[in-house]
Amino acid sequence: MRIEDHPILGKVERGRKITLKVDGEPVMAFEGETIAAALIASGQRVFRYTEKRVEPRGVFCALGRCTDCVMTVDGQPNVRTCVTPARDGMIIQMQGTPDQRETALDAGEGEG
Amino acid sequence: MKGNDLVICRCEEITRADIEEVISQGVTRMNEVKRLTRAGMGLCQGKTCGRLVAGILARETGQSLQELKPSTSRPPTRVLTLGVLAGSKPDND
Amino acid sequence: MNQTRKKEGVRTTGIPSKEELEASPGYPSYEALTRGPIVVIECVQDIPCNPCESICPKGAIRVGNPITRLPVFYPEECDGCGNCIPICPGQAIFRVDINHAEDKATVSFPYEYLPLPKKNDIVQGVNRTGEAVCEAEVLRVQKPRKFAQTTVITVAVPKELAMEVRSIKRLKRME
Amino acid sequence: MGKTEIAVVGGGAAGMTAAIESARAGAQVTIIDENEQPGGQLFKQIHKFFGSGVHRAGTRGVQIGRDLLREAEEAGVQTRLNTVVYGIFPDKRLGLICGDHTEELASEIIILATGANENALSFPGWTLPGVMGAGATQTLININRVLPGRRILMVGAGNVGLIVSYQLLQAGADVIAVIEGLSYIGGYGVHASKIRRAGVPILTGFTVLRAEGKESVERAVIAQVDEKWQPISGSEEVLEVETICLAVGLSPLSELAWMAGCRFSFLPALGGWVPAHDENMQCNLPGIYVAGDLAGIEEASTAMEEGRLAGLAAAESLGYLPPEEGRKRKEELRNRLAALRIGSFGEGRATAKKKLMRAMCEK
Repeated sequence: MRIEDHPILGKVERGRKITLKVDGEPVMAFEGETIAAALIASGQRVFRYTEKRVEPRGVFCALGRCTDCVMTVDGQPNVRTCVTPARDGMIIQMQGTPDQRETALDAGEGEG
Repeated sequence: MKGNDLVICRCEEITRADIEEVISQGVTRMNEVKRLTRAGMGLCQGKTCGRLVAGILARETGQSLQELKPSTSRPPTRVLTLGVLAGSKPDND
Repeated sequence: MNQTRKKEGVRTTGIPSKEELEASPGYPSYEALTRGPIVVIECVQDIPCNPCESICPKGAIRVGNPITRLPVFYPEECDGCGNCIPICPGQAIFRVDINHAEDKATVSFPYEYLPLPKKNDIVQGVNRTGEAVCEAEVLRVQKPRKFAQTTVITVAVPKELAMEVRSIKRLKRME
Repeated sequence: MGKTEIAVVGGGAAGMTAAIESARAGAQVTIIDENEQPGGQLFKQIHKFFGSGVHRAGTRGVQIGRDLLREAEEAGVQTRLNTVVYGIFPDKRLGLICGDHTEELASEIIILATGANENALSFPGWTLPGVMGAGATQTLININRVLPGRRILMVGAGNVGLIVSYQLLQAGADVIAVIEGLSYIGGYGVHASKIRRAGVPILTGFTVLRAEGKESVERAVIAQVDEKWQPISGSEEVLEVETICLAVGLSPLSELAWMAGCRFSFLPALGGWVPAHDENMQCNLPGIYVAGDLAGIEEASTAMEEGRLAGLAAAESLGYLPPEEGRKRKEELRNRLAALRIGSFGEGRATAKKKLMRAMCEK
């Protein structure tokens, strides 16, 4: 949900429209806004799942401190999406999803 | 969800029960809680849970918050990747 | 949601009580209200703040030293410019004219939401708890540039609600 | 290794004003800020500030932020953005992370203006997406221009909770309620009146019991608390909200000050552990100054005056100000600070600040 007009800040000025690829799906974003802002605007609330308890997490501090919103961006894990500007064509993946874990687990069992 | 299953350190997923357990073993200082449970050792370096841990420690041990100095701050204040450290003397070639 | 415990006053409800308002030197007496349009200052706490005093070209609002003193209003000095309404960071200054028409009074208040109502719109007047208490006709929508996006809206309301209506129900955003 | 006369860590309200004053006096000043833009939290403060003319009362924080950026540029302040100070070492050397490498910056004086961190509140479901800091919400709505949810529960009725609630309404959200564990509203009554007028209930003596939802917040369960902060059974209420904002106070962001070896005092009125400082904002370690929320949680207006004081005192100690002028201007700034620390909302902070200064003399 984007805030287009604002009683104090006026109409928003945004960069050009770009496309991110988030877990395989295209997500529209504006150049210069943070990855987290684009994801929230697209309705996404879960940004990752935790390692031990496999619990969902989302944006918590929005300042780059708490690291709850980290995702894998262009292959680099643990990128703080709340302070990282979106760029056209970025490939963004959620970390620790239940699916990924099952796959990892299956692979592990296969080896054992 | 029971109170003691409550996550306190969001990064390392350390629960209230984990913290209470080390306190029951005689821990009284913030540094010890951190070292023994890993609460505050995650990516955020205790910025979110530090005060919550201090609150639990104070309640469980009867200390005042004033007696509980935060766990020792050491560099780096942010998580550094080894790549960044390796790049500490940027070469120009 | 019911507030089960009986509470009064700005510290517990967020709304100044009648006693707090009447004890405040910027809040006019009934007699002063009947004399004509008047500024109503609903500032009841000792906050360090005095832009109302600085902005008034006539010296009709005085805070003095220290700046935590409550503003005192001198109606005889006021020329009705209304600059104090949008400058107040607490949005606690209003203007009331109970002699607007036989059965109508006007209330002017600061407003910082979108969309803005338009002149002649019929909207709902709300009291200090946000409850809609009457229909209100929008008489003026002023957006003075120097007050950085704070609009001052003037509505006509039933005379008996002149000291109750303090804003209007927010209008639905068109999206 | 880079060099500067005065290194200012943090480019928010306090850091910017400190840098401006030092640079205007003639010192070589470098601000180091971890963000893409300087200004700290000022750009999300879209409300009008309190105080008097000298504190720029009646002006919105965002406008003050723009003005400070311009003043800093005019004064010749160097600004290093996207740069994290990861450590503070002997001889006033700072360890910096700039992108993909680290660097050291040597300075004669360090002014720490690292600001604050939002306090958390833990309850079942508090890790669910949709629970976030009030400051986080403010960043999302006023900087990023996105709404984290339509229906909001605000936890905490201090100034931050009240102001962010108002700003959520301005952004087009509905604040279902503001709840406050204390039996009274801690923030300014006028901020509370604004949102009450907009139809937002403020429930004092209430806490959040839990957040519920499968993958993210779908509802909150709140309850009344007794004098011992224990929930009163039977008082539970379910609120259909998708976002829960935590406005339960701030703490000084003090890691670098601890690392430097500053002496600290525990003062709840100033947000917890605060580095002791003298009336020039200098710590027990010569050449290390603090200002703003790090030196005690207050308002942005106090942070700016403290920044100016620290910047001026730092420049003076390097010989950039004639003693008489320095004394006069510092006195003026101290008076401006004192004016913001009076009345029932300010006295506690004024007393705590005095204790902090006394702590400088203790062995």
